[in-house]
Amino acid sequence: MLITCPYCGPRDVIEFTYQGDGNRERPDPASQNFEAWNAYVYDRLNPAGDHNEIWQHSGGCRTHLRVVRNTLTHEISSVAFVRGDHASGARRKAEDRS
Amino acid sequence: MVERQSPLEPELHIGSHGNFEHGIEILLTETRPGSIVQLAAWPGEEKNLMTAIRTVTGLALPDGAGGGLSDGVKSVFGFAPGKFTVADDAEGLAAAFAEAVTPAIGTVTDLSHGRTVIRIAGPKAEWVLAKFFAIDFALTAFPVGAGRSTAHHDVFAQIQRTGADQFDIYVFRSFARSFWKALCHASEEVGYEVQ
Amino acid sequence: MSPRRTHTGGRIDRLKTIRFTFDGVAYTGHAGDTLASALLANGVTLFGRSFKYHRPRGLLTAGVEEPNALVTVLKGEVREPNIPATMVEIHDGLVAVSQNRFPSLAWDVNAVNQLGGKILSAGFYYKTFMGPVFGPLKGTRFWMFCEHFIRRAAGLGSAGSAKDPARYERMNAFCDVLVVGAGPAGLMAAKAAADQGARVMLADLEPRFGGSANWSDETIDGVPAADWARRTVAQFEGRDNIRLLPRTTVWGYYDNNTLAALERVSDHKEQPAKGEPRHRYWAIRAKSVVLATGAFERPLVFPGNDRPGVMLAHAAERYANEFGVLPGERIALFTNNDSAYRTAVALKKAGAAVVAIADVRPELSAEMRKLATEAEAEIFAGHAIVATEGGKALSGVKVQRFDMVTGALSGDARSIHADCLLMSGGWSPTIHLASQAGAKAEWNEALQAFLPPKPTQKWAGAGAFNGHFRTLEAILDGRNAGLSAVGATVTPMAYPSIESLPCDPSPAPVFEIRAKGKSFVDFQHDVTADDVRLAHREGFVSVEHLKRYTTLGMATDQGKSSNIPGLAIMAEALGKPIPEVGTTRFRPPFAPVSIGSLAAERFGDLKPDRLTPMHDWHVDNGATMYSAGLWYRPMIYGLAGETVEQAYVREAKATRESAGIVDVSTLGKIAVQGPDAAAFLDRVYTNMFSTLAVGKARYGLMLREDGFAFDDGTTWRLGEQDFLMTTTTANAGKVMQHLEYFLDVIWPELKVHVTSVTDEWAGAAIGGPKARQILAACVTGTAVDDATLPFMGIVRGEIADVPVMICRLSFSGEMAFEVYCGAGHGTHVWEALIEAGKPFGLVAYGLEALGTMRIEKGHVTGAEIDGRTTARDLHLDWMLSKKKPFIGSAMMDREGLIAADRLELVGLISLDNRPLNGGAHIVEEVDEANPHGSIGHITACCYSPALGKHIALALVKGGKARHGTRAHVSDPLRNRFGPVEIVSNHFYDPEGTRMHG
Amino acid sequence: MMAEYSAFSLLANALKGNKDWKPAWRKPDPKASYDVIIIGGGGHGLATAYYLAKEHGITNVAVLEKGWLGSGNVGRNTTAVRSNYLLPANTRFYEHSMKLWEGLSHELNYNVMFSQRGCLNLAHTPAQFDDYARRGNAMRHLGVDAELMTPAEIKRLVPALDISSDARFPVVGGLMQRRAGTARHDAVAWGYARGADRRGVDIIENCEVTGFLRDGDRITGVTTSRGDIRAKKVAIAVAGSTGRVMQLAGIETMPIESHVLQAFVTESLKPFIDTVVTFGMGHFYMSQSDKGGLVYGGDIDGYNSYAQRGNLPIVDEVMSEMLALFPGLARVRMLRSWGGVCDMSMDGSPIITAGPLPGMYLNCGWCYGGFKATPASGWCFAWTIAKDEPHDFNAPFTLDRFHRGLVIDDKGQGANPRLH
Repeated sequence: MLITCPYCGPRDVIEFTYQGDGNRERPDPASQNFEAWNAYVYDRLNPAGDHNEIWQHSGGCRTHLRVVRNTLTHEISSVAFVRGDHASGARRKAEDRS
Repeated sequence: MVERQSPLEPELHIGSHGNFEHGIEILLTETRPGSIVQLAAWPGEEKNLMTAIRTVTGLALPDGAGGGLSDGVKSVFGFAPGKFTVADDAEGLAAAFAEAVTPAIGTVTDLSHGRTVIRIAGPKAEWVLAKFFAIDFALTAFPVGAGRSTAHHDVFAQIQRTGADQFDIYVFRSFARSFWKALCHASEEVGYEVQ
Repeated sequence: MSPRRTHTGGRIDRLKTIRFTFDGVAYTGHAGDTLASALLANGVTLFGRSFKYHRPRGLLTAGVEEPNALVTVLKGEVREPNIPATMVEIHDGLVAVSQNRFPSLAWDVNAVNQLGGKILSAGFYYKTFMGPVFGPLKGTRFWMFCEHFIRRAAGLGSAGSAKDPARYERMNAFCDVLVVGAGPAGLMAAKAAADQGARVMLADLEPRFGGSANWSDETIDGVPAADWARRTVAQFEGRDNIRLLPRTTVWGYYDNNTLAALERVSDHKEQPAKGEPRHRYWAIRAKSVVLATGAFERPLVFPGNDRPGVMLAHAAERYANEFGVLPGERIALFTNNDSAYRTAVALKKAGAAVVAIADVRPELSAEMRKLATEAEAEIFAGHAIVATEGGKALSGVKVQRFDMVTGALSGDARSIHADCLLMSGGWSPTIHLASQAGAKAEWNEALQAFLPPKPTQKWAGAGAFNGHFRTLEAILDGRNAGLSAVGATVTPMAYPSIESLPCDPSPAPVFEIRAKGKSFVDFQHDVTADDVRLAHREGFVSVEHLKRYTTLGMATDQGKSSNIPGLAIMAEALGKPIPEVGTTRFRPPFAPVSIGSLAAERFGDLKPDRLTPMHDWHVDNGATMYSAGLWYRPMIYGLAGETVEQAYVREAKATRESAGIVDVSTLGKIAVQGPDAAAFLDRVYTNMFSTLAVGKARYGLMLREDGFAFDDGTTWRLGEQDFLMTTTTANAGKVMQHLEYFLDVIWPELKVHVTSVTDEWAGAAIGGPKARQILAACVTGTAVDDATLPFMGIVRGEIADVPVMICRLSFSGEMAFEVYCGAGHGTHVWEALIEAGKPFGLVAYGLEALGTMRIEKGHVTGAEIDGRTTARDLHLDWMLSKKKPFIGSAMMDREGLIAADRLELVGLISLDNRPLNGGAHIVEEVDEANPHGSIGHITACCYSPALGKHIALALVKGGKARHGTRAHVSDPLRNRFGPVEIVSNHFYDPEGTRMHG
Repeated sequence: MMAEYSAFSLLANALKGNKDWKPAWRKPDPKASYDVIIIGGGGHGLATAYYLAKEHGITNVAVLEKGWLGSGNVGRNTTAVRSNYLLPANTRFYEHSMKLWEGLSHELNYNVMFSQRGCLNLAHTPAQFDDYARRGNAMRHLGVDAELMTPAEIKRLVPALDISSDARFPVVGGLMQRRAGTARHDAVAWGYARGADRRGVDIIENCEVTGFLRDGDRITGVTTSRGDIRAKKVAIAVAGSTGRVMQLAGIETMPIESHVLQAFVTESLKPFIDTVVTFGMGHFYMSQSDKGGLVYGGDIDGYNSYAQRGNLPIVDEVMSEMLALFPGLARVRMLRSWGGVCDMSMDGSPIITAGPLPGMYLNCGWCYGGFKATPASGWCFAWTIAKDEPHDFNAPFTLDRFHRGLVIDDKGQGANPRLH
């Protein structure tokens, strides 16, 4: 499997570390909403199909990437830096998957 | 000044090795630059950092990911967004950059001791490096001057192409001896010389 | 010249004689021979024994799909089992032996298994061996008793135990087009793509490129096809945009066009060149792939189809045309399609007598009749072979009238004398890689074969792979695929002129002749047509159940010749068309792959050694090194005759009495820099760092998001925006990733950079009552007195002309300092400290003494911060700031994390003065016979020189509340039971007076 | 009623040309309703059906399998059976499973070939040896067999192992569970299927669940590719497909990620390794089957996947670790590899519980340890379904334990499924 790092170009999956479901929202640090905290720490979207997920290019530039990857075929349809995606709304991408 | 100890020392055997009777196709050296620094810009400050690099080193970085160049004494290349490695035969880069890179631009981290630079040169340099790293070493994909961050299992490496047949590999000092031995081993097939 | 060798023809070099042995018998062959062709030329017909019944077997094929002729190749002590003789190129000194037979290939006692016949039918072992319900053989014992004997008989070749001296290596490759298969289609694809300037790789598992051109006896553009192939390849040599990989099996098609290939670099040589690998493992990232992998011929299923001397038709053609070997002198053929007629002509030409062609089809084309006449063969149209005769070699066949619609046999069987029977059951395209790439094959009724699926990755097919069996089609296909692979326009080409024999590619839909006797479907595993029907009867009808129940297709050839016949027999039993029964998905590898090649450069070098700057000093000064993760660290610096315990006790004692020095360079060190560094650390650590003054250090604790303890260490504030964080050695990488994750994903607004500087700094911790004096004796440029360097203070100075950074902090509990300098100066400074310490009795100490002193102090490490403990469990709750949120703060008070029965950190003192063991459990009441009631366990233990006692740290339920009470260690594994007192984990100098001086 | 299997029946049938064998289980069409529907015709689902019928007399049960029976992980694992866990909740549960394994062939009248050839965990540093001692002692305090072995004892048991002291990761000792072993994986599915079928359970293959029938919150049945089927209770035992099936019930997120795990087998070799061996400085485990193939595996690929196919990095890693332990095997050849989809939970331990919706029962979170759990999983799940409350053995394996902080984290890795 190859992931095309926006900085380094296409690289073998061996250079990357999977950081899981990219749809999770970390509650405000001071939040006392335990349901939200629990959901953030423990609950994952686990779709059969396109999945919005976070990978670190740990064996390369070490940036974190938001990758949309199909869990049935491993086909990757988009890769972008996580940093800076708050504004673009990429975080919600997988929720439109229906 | 007290001389720095090379981590390779006991395994650095000057001379020709491996299948060299058919010709030497690899040269291996430790370049031992006097200083190595890592520079990192805050978002939006990349251009200012590149300007600072030019001010200090005289090297004008090309735009683009992994861009870099070397004048044979000083070398610079990008290895991550807004991040650059700079090396100089002379010591003192960190101090020089501490002036030029203001806190508003980014940070300077001295890695002069922390990274070991191994130079591999010769017609089979791409061939030998391909045994370790899953990146495309063809000149078209990896032009002279450019830098790459990659890894061979546990060993992180930044690689700068400093010639058509020449690469400088920056590895963590603690891994350098192990990596050096592996590199020598892998070069035996084509014959190599340690200088 | 051996009896079966033809005088001319073939691609062997008759002038080069090669000597080798098989089962201890010396033979000769020629350069270009495989072990199979050379032995065949020597008249050998018996090559192996089957797996279950140990039936005698000969060569079925001439290639990678060979199920029968498996041998072990010996290189001295080193064994390479289960290699098809068809894939071994002979070289001088080659030693091969047959396998799975005792005492010899010709006389094998296990052939008695054949008498078991119908009892040993598919799945028999599921139905028996359960044994008695009670008595000494109840439970699993009876089965294990039987299994003992089953295992004695099991297995093909033997693995060796000697370490392979060969070298293996990996090669990462990138290309525009990878062409798999160098037959006419592959050669054309490679040429077309390379002519466009693309970077091309061309791989073929055979030593010679050319594929069928090497044996087809056709001409292309007026020259023999073999010469055409040779000429085409010659054009490639010397071009720098095309890499030729002969002897290279592309065995895996992984995601994003990543393909794996095995190049057998030096197996065919007597000795590899210096540094030359035996196998090279190519990991190829191809922008586009052309699959020109050809097709496999299928056997027919009929009684006696496994007798040595029964062979696939095209294999015989290969032996004759490519190797100059006749597989027999009187040859019969049995076919359901036209391709066998070409074989008949070829063998006739090569000098054999073709005595009969049995064809299941009642009507034959005039063209085929003409070819039969040319071969001087008697034609039996509408007939089938119903039996074979002979012992370990074929002596004759029986042919009988056959109705291909009903499958019925009629009339009398006629015996025909023959020493070789060639069969052809049609052709199956080699679609394995396409299937691996992730799509389902499609059945083609006309060809009676599965054709490649629609690509789900970037590949295109060409030639027989596509079901296009004619050479002309292959050439056109190949060129088109090569051009489209590089995105070039496919322009029309002048058709090459090809002279070939006529051949209709559609076979008759006949796979099995049902007659009395064992008809083999999977030759190696001895799966018969009756076994397939038994599976059907018992409901194992899905293709996967068929495979698993009968083991059909599970042998070393992975069903390359047996899958389709097996499927066809099941389909018939079910009364369904073949595609409705399904086909199993092919998985990597296409053909077996040496494990050495996959380990590649890591064979014998699994992990790199990670060495501290002072490593060589430690080794030179008698240290026993301890592997900690990838690092090597001194365990003890033993003196002659000392035990480990004596050494660490001496080292720890000396440290507490005068001074000791230990290498702490392995601690993770992370530069945390930027205007928001302090704020960031406040979020990362449970305690405050923004309040830390420049020039001071602080001990910090991190939690995971889920509220459990994660890591600890000191962080030094070197400047307003500049921190040096230290982590435990084991967690350095994890902490780094943790920090990067939060900065990149969660708090991108923070202006903080983190950089691993572990390797930049050499670290030495020097502690003990004399430590300060030693520093004072060698440090210049700064004072080290209490006022200049208070507890947790940092100063900069020089030691032996090298700049150093000194922080006064203590892990040992003594007055102690960590001295950091540039790693390249590590040994220099270390030696200067040793030298300065000599008058003060300074000793170097290792991990054991370090551990001892930390146990005495009750400090925690990875044994206690084990991913399941909380700050409270470890009595570190004083570090949980209430003034700010931090990572883990929201989750750390959940019910499970504050439950009363959690394990808490305590100290233990052995009350029987005997050593304690790590991993021993703690109980309230000892029950040696039936240990139970564990209330916790020992995490670390030692003999404490400071206390003169055996002590331990432990995690115990109720923890603190038990201080002062008695309990027992219960260590049934080592039979160590005895009383302990539960005490505070702070055994030694709990007030810290020593380290504060 | 189908005939008993025995040496006698084999002989009798052989004499009749093996013409009289009957299907191992029927192929019924689904009925309109059942007392219990079990989604998932894998080992756990079939075992659940079997124990529902046998232990609780509930026989009006259907097992729905979307493909062929046993097509999930029961037919894709490396067949190791052991109960050598660290934490008491796991040890108790897996030991219960071990005890069921020990009688399973008899109980099912089907030889599942459970062979107690032992499982040896190698330790490579003194600290790791202490860790294993802690684990072994934990087992011993719960009545489970465990022993420590010295390198010399290990060498005698597994001569092919490299125990030299100059190895990169020398063997300093090992933890042995002698009662551990291997079983024939497919036979477990087939044996339970036949056993359940003989007690009246309908096993329905090629029947994919496409949705749930509901009455408000309550689950009242399922819609399938073979029509709607109603049931008083719907139990889910679909392992790697848990996320998919729960989404059909409207539950979008779970403390589960589906990951791909690869496994490998070599060509058949004369048996020379008689025990299960695991490597302590990485992730590698191996045994040798009765056919002679070395069966082995390592880590999961480490990303969400339902593809039943993995990638090369793990292949390379597993083979490298294999040769670090067994340097004599470089010329042995890997014959086949495959991938299974594992339901990785947030603490590495399973979930067997009633709920989370009324009328629903959930069994998942097996990570890659589900095969050895098959009997106890079915046994406990059947108990929970029949009685609407967990047995003591599965009481800790709730779904809400994550939120409550009552995690059972044998590896101590926290909510990071990739690392369990």
